[in-house]
Parts: sequence; C-alpha cells; structure tokens
Amino acid sequence: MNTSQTKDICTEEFLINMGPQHPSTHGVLSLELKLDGEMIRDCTAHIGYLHRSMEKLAENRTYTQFIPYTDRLDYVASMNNNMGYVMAVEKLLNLEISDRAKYIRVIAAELNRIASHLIAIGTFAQDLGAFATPLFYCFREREKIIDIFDQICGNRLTYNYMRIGGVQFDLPKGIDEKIKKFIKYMRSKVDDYDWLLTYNTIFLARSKHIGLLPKDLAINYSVSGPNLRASGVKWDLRKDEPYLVYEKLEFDIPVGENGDSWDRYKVRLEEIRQSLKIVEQALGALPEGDPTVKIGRIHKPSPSEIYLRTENPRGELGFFIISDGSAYPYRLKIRSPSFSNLAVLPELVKGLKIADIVCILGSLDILMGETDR
Amino acid sequence: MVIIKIIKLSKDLVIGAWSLIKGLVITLKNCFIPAITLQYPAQKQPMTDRFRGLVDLHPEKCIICYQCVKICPVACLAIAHKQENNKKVISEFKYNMELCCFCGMCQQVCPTSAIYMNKIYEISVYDRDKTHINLLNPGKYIEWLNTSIK
Amino acid sequence: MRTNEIFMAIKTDFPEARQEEETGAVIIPKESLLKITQYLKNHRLAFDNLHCITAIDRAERVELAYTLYSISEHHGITLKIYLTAGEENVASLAELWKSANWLEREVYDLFGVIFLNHPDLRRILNPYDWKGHPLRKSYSHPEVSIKPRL
Amino acid sequence: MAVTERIPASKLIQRIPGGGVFLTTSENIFKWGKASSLWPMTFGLACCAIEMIATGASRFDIDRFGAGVFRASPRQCDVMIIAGTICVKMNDCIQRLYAQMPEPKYVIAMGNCAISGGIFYYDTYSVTKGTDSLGIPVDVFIPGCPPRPENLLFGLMKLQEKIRNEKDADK
Amino acid sequence: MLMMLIAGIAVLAFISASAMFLIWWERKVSAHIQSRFGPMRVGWHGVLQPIADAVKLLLKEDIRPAEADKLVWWLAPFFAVVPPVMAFAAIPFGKSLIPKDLNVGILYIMAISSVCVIGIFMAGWGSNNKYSLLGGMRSAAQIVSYEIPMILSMITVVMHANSLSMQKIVEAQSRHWNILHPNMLLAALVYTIAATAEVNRAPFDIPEAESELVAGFHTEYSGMKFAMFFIGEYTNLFIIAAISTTLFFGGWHGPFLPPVVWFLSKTYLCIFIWMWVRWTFPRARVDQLMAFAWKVLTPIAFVNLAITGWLLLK
Repeated sequence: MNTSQTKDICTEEFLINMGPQHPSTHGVLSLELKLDGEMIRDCTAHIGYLHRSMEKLAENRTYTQFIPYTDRLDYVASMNNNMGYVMAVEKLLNLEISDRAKYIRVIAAELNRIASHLIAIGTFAQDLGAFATPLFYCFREREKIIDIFDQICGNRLTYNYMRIGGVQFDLPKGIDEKIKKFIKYMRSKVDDYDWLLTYNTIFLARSKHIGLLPKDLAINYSVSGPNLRASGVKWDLRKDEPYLVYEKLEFDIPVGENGDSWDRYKVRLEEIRQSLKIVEQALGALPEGDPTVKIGRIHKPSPSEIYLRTENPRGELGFFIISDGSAYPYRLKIRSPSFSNLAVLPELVKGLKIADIVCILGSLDILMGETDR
Repeated sequence: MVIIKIIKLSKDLVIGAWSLIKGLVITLKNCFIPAITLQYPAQKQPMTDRFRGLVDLHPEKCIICYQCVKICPVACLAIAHKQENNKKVISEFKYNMELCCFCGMCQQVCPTSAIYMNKIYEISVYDRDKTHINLLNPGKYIEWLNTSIK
Repeated sequence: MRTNEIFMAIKTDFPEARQEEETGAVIIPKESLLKITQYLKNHRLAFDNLHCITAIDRAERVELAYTLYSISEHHGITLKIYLTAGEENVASLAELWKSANWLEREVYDLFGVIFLNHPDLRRILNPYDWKGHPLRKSYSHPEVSIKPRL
Repeated sequence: MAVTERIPASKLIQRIPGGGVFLTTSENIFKWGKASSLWPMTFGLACCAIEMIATGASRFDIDRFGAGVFRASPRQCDVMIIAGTICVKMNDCIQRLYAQMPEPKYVIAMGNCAISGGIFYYDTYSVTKGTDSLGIPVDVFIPGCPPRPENLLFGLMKLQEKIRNEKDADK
Repeated sequence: MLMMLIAGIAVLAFISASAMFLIWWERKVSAHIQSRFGPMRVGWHGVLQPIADAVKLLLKEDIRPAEADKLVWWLAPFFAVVPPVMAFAAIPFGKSLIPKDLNVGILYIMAISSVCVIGIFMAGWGSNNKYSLLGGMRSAAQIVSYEIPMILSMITVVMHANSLSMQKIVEAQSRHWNILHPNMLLAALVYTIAATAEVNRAPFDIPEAESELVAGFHTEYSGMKFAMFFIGEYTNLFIIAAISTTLFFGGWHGPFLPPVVWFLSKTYLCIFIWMWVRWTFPRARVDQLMAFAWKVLTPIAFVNLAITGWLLLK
C-alpha cells in the first residue's frame, strides 16, 4: 500500500466531550477526547466542576467549624478526612489524645476504607459494563458498614465524628459484636468477588494490561495510594510513617506487578482483606478509657505551620495549615490524592479505545469532591 | 506449533468458560438469598440513638448563651432575646433548615441540652419557605411527624 | 534523613539557602529554584516526588511552599520561595516533576503566580474566563455572602 | 400574522357526549403512568450522588417505585435529581441538561446544597445558591445533608402525589 | 385472507404482550439477582410497570435534534421494530400453530432479523450525535462478524433435519432434542454467543454501552421512538430464544402439556438464561468482540460443521 492510499483511508479526527454529565466520569469530570474512530489520540481533562472553594471557606471558619466541611471533601471516606484534618490540627496544637481514641479512630478509618474501596470496586465493575450487579452487591455490603457508622455517630455519609483531641462519642454498647459479625460476613463476600469479577475472563480481558502506569512515572506524577502500590511501589503511610497505633497492628501492604487497571483493582480488593484484619486486631486490643472530648469552640494555636498527611483510601491526603494565632486558620491547603491521581490520566489513555478510558478512569478511582475541593 | 497454539487456545477457552460459569453461580446464589430491601413506606427502620435529625429545642431549658449560634458552621440558627424583669427571655429562635449541615455540634455544645436533634428524617417539601422554622413554635414539625403518604 | 541534615546538604552546595526558624522549611531565592530542585532530584537525596505546591498570601509577599518527598529514601522537605508583591513569577518545575503541571496550574488559578515556561498555564479549578485569583486575601467577589462572625 | 384559535384536544373531546368521562379516565391513566414511571437521570454532582446510588441499590431499591431505570441520556428521563452542590462552572451544563429533557419533566432538588447552597452558602465564590437561582423550576425540595435514602424515597412519593394532583393533564 | 389478518393481529397482540412481559420480567430477574425486589407498587409485584412506562413514554415530548437527518431519523425506529415482528411469521408455536410455514423458514428469519442492524445504524447516523454514530458503527461491525458463526451453527441443524422449514426441523426432533448430540451442543453454544451479540445484549451490548456511549445509538431518541427501540430489542430477544428452542430444544415437542405451553416455557427459560448472563458479566470491548468472533467462534463453527457433515455421511 503506498502512502497516498493510506492518506485516503485516514479519517478525520473528531472531538468528543465526555462529561460533565456522563455515567462513568464519577461525578462531574469532563474529558475532551480526540478520537480516530474508536481510538483515542489525545485526552484533556477539565476539572473544577465541583470547585466549592473549600480552602477559602477554611479561612473563615474556626478549627472546629471546619470539621464538617472535611466530611464533604472525599465524601465516600469522610472518617478518613475527618481524621486527617483533626490530626493536623492536633499536631498544630500539640495535643495528645487518649489511647482509646486512637484505637477508635483506627477502627473507624479502616471501616471507612473498606466502604470506600467497595464503592471503588463496584463503580469499576459498573464502568466495565457489569450491569449494576457488582455495584449493588458492593453497596449491599457497604450498607452494613453504614449501619455501624449510623450507630456510632448518627449519620450515614457525613459523619463529623472526630473531634480535636478525641472523638465525639465512645463506641456504643454491642457495636463490637456487630463489627465482628460484619468482618466474618465481609470475608466470605470478598471471596465471592474473586469469582464474580477478579478472575472472570471478560473482566481480565478488559482490565489486564490496560492503562499501564510504570513505577517511575507514578512517582513522578505523585500518584499515591492503591494506584501507586499497584505499580509495584511498596509505599503506605500506615507502615512507612506510622501514625496513631498502626505500628502496633499487623498487616501487609498489597502490591501490584504491572500497574495496570486489574492490578489497581486487585490491590483494593486485597486492602479490604487487610483492613478487615486491622479492624479485628484493633477491636481486640481496644483499651479502656474515655476517648471523648468536650467540643472546643475556639482553639488558638500559636503562629506556626504544619503539614500532615495520612493514608486515605485514595492516597495521601495532606493538610497544610498555617495559623496566625487567631481562632481561624490563616491558610489551609488540602493536598488531595485524587487531584494528583487524575493528572496522570491523559498519559495512560493515548492509543487506547474509548472503552478503555472508562476502565482506566474507574480503576484510578478518583472522586471529584476531593479533586476540585 | 499450530497444535500447541490450538491446545493453548482451547485451554484458555475452557478456563474462561469455567470462570464465567462460576460467576453465574454466584449471581444465581444471590437470586435465592432473601432480598435485603427495606420496603420503605410500609417498613421503617428505627433511627439510632445518636441519629441527627432536625434541630429541635426545649425552650424552657435554654439559657440564651449563644453557644450554638457561635459554633454553627453555617449560621443556620438565629436567636434574639429581650429583657423581662431582669431576666433574659428568648423572643426568637429561628432555624434555617436549608442551610443546616446536620453536624450536631450545636447539640454537643449546648450546656443545658436545650437544643437537640430529633429523629425526624422524612422532610420533603414543595415549598422552600417551609424550611425556615421557628423553633419556639410547638407545632413546627407536625407536618413531618404524621406523614400522610403511603 | 532529618530536615536539618538535608538543609546542611543543600547549604554546602547552595550557600544562598537559609532555614525558616519556626518551621524548618528551606528558603531559597527564586532565581536558584531550578538549580536547587534539579540538584535535589538527581543528587543522592533523590527527591523523586513533588508532593504538593501551595502558596500563602502574606499581603506584602506571596510565599510558595514546595513539599518534596523521597519515596526511595524516606525523607521529606519543604522548600519556600518568597515572592515580593508585583513580581509573582517563578520558573516552572513541570519539566522535572510531571505532578508540578497541575499543581502549578492550581496555584496560578487561585493565587495568580505566573510559572514561567509552564507547558499549559491555564486556569484549572475556576472557569477559564474567571476574573481574579480567589485565594488572595484582597480578593472580593460581589456574590459572596459573608458569614457573620460571632 | 393571523392569530389562530388553538383549542386543546381535551376541550374538543369534552364536547362529544360521554367525552367528559372518557377524558377523566384517560387523564387519570395518564397521571398514573407519569407518576409510576419516573425515570431519573444518571446525574450525580457531589455527596448526595452517593446517597442517590444507595437509594437505587438493594437496600432501599428505588425501582420499587418504578423509578429505577436510571437513564444516562437526558432525552429519556422524566426527573432530574439534582444531587449535590451546583458550582458556577456547572451552571450552564445543568441548564442545558434541563432543556434537553423532554416534557413532562420534573426536578427534585436533593440536599441542602441543591436547595440553597447549604453548607457552602456563605463565603464561597464558586457555589451557586440553589437550583432556583438557575431558573429551573423545582418540584420537590429534599432538605438534608445528605438526605437519607428514605427521605429521597419520601420526596419521590411526594412528587408522585404532586403529579397525581396535577390540574392540567398536558404538563 | 381473513385468516391472515387474524393471525397478524394475534401475532401483534402477542408481540406487545410478550415485550411488556419481558420488560417486567427482566426488571424482576435483575432485581432478584441484586437481592432487591424490583417494581412493586403498580399492580401485583409491579406487573403493570411496563404499561405505566408505555403510557408515560407515549405522553413524552418527541424531540428531534435540529441537525438530525430528518428522514433517516424518523425511519430508524421502524426499522428496529418491523424486522423482528416480521420474523414471527415463521416461528412454530405448535403443531399447526405457525403463522406461515415457509419452506425456507430459517433462511427467512435470518435474512429478516439482520435488517435490524440497518435500523440501528440509521439511528446512529441520523441522530447526528457523536455517541450515536459510534454506537451505530459498532453495531454494524458487530453484526457483520456475528452473522457468520450464527448461520454456520444453524446449518448444522439444517443438515440434520434435511430442511430449511422450521416445522420440519421441529419434527425431526420428535424423538430426541438436537441439544443431546455433542456436535449440536457445540452448535448451540456458538449460536447462543452469536445470538447474544446479534441482539446487542450484555456482555456484547457495545452499541449502546451505557458506561461508554451514554446510551449509544438511541442517545437522542425520546418518548415513543425510544420505546420502539425498546420493544424491538425485546421482540428480537424473543425471536432469538424461539429460534434456539426450535433448533436445539425440540421446539413445541414435549409430553403431557399442550405444544404451545412447551414452546413458550422453553423459550422463556432460554430468555431467562440470557437475562441471567446479562446481569452477571462485564461488557467485552469492541475489538475483543471481533477477535472472538473471527478467531474463535467462526473456526469452531466451521469445524463443527465439517464434523457434522462427516457424521451424517458416515
């Protein structure tokens, strides 16, 4: 075939706008795709459709008042956000918290990590076209966690449970039985997912070797969390910079091999298993004491600045707080994991098909509330 | 060469088919587990003890310390008081439900437990005006307490 | 390595670097940013991860804070650059760390700091035709309602 | 341009003997159909979207009300559940989506953010203060942050009731 | 003439009833697989749900995009509905219960049901929507590749029955069903997979792939036109299941019960399997789909055909 002929065959590239309203953009992300038939030539992500000016808000809220806002950052893992923020403020104030509060925080954070990963897995399967069934199974399991949280703090999604210096409530009576029951139940369900999804041949064909994210590129893009680990980097803040009581607990860090979509999914599934293990241990080692604190309306830290990051289900959530000695933060920067994880997307999708972009986006598990803040 | 390829392909096919069958078995199994659905209007789950519904008030307990107003992150509460016989008396306690973020901090900060959060959670309205509530009015939530819809 | 040791390492090669007292952050002049970051990335310090870029509006100056981490060496440092008002421009690090691309766009969007040689310096969070840089302390927007402070 | 008299079909039928009865029956059937088959749009904005999915999921199962067919294309939807914070950048998009929906269309503002801006009402420069301010008529407001799934179902039932009590069958 | 008219009306009534029933059933099956209930509030366990949907869709505003190709846009839904309805003409419901026993019945059905894709492609083209266009193109590519293994697997049966007539094929199975022959089992498998692709059902529902293409070829259709695609889809599903019943499961043959009951129950069981599959598996990608059709299914079907021929000649 000579060149002039190929030129004739070549069709025009066409632009397609995916989002902000699209079933698989996980909220309000907009992707501008340059397509050649089904093939993606170029991809530009437009974010900011959920930019709620959290950082500006923080400058006008006291340290306590900002806690409910952190719920709405990464709204499927509110506990982890609460915890990250509260820990940052505690570091700013040099506060020590009781052991029981530490354990309760770990339990809450890990349970929420499971809930968050369940959504990630469910939506990933949904994006791959498994019509709602895995998603609804994941939500069914998640409802059990939500029930537990409902008992602990009285809300389903925005918990507002952590307090500067402790937690809002002690664990209610009988909750440990419920959690133990849930752990047992969840373990059997995770095995089910292995067969419904993980080793399903269509699932494998769709997600294996799709969206390869090499190790060095992942680090260079500051990708974090399960996405980084799937690329083969054994990096988990819970192990590498342990906070709370994570060093006393025994768990593994699941690591992927290739950094493809399937690995990212698999790492999440394994993390659910590990989190169950953590919750079980933490529940067993729960010390006596009073984890609650009286709500402090005004905290006035001395002028200083701190940066604290915690391991969120989506990656490393950092709070950079600068205080000027008043009751309001002078500046509060939220380093959100999804923001960095999403930045890598255009790199991954070039040369793939439209169906793959959906798969990669699902496997990256981004959340717009946190990306745009 | 070709034979090896064909054998490999057929092996893959068999393994693939087996994985699909396993998936089918799991969905079929779930078909026979009783549905977990809560038949909502007929069945209602009780709210937990700590459930944060609408903000409510015991007016007699209120000492007008303004703590709740001060802590509210969204300024959805508004209090006014007047002096009567050298005593502070609440003249107005307004609650703007459409700003409230149901964080429960007002309830936690209240020294006399005057302000609390009730268990009402079915609160849909046709009209936005109904979300502005005078907490001193005893019949404020009557509409949502006895919902007529079935 | 601890922050002080890293600072000493930087100090030996770049005498213009100094340490901020309260925070331990390393302050560098904006001219030597590229040199120092290149050194930090490729030196044995191996800062392979540009974690976060943020700006702080201090009225008389804008501070840029770069949070760097090394995943292979397990240490981190904060670099700071003071930008005097009116000269808010600095070299872009997008060549060195790809994560800088979006992070710098965000700082540009919210603070108006210009990153020279940035591959694609557009707004990222706000609409492309937005006016002003919202996280500046001097920013005001006509439609913002201010929450009453009590 | 000449003004032509436009007589609605309902008026014409009423003139036929017995047409009134037919009309009321058919109108009731129409209302029943509209109320029992409200297909929402797959459109989540923020936190409330998660609760919306939870409402669609097994535990609460919005499909029991016939509203479980989440359509991604606005052309095939009856109800837009605005679930989450509307940001300034999103305004045009929401207005366009609303315009793309065929009549009869309904809007549910789910959550305080969609009603008034809610928790983001004060001090934010990038949040629209409610669906109303976009010129989109909202049929049912569901306060909550986020509302419980039961509350969304309750709101849906209120919408159904509203449709059943509609005066004009042509809406 | 009158008989034809009555038969036509009966078939039409059956089609709409069947499509409605299938829609309800699909929602119920999916619901129970997902451990929920599905429609519950209109009629007994929501049986009236499809009627409510139909009433609502009937009342919906019909929007035509300004840039749409008017004629193509308008015709597309008819092309989606008419072919499956026409295919009913040669479906044997019972011993003498067949609208028209054509001597080339199976050929006729295959030829007619391939026309469906034209409707889908017209919808994709006529909407002037990029997502629709992608859906239409995918659909065309898909049908082209899946017709071949499908027909090849049918030929196996035809060779056994020595006839193209549907009734003859059923009669040939009076002693035992075709599915009991190993080579027929293979043919049935190939047929099932190819038929899934033919009717655009998951895991091969790429033309309307919701998570990728919003709603694929019918993105721009609303109201009754959309409903027609819906009805067409479910009628097609019924046709496909009816063919598989006729070809592999002995058609209306069966003891005790009347033939119609046997036929329908077998067909609906087949449909259940398709539904079950739909609500379990993820979707295949478009190139994987083609690769599977050309590299796996077609060779298998050919080899199977050769073996069948050899067995028959032996």
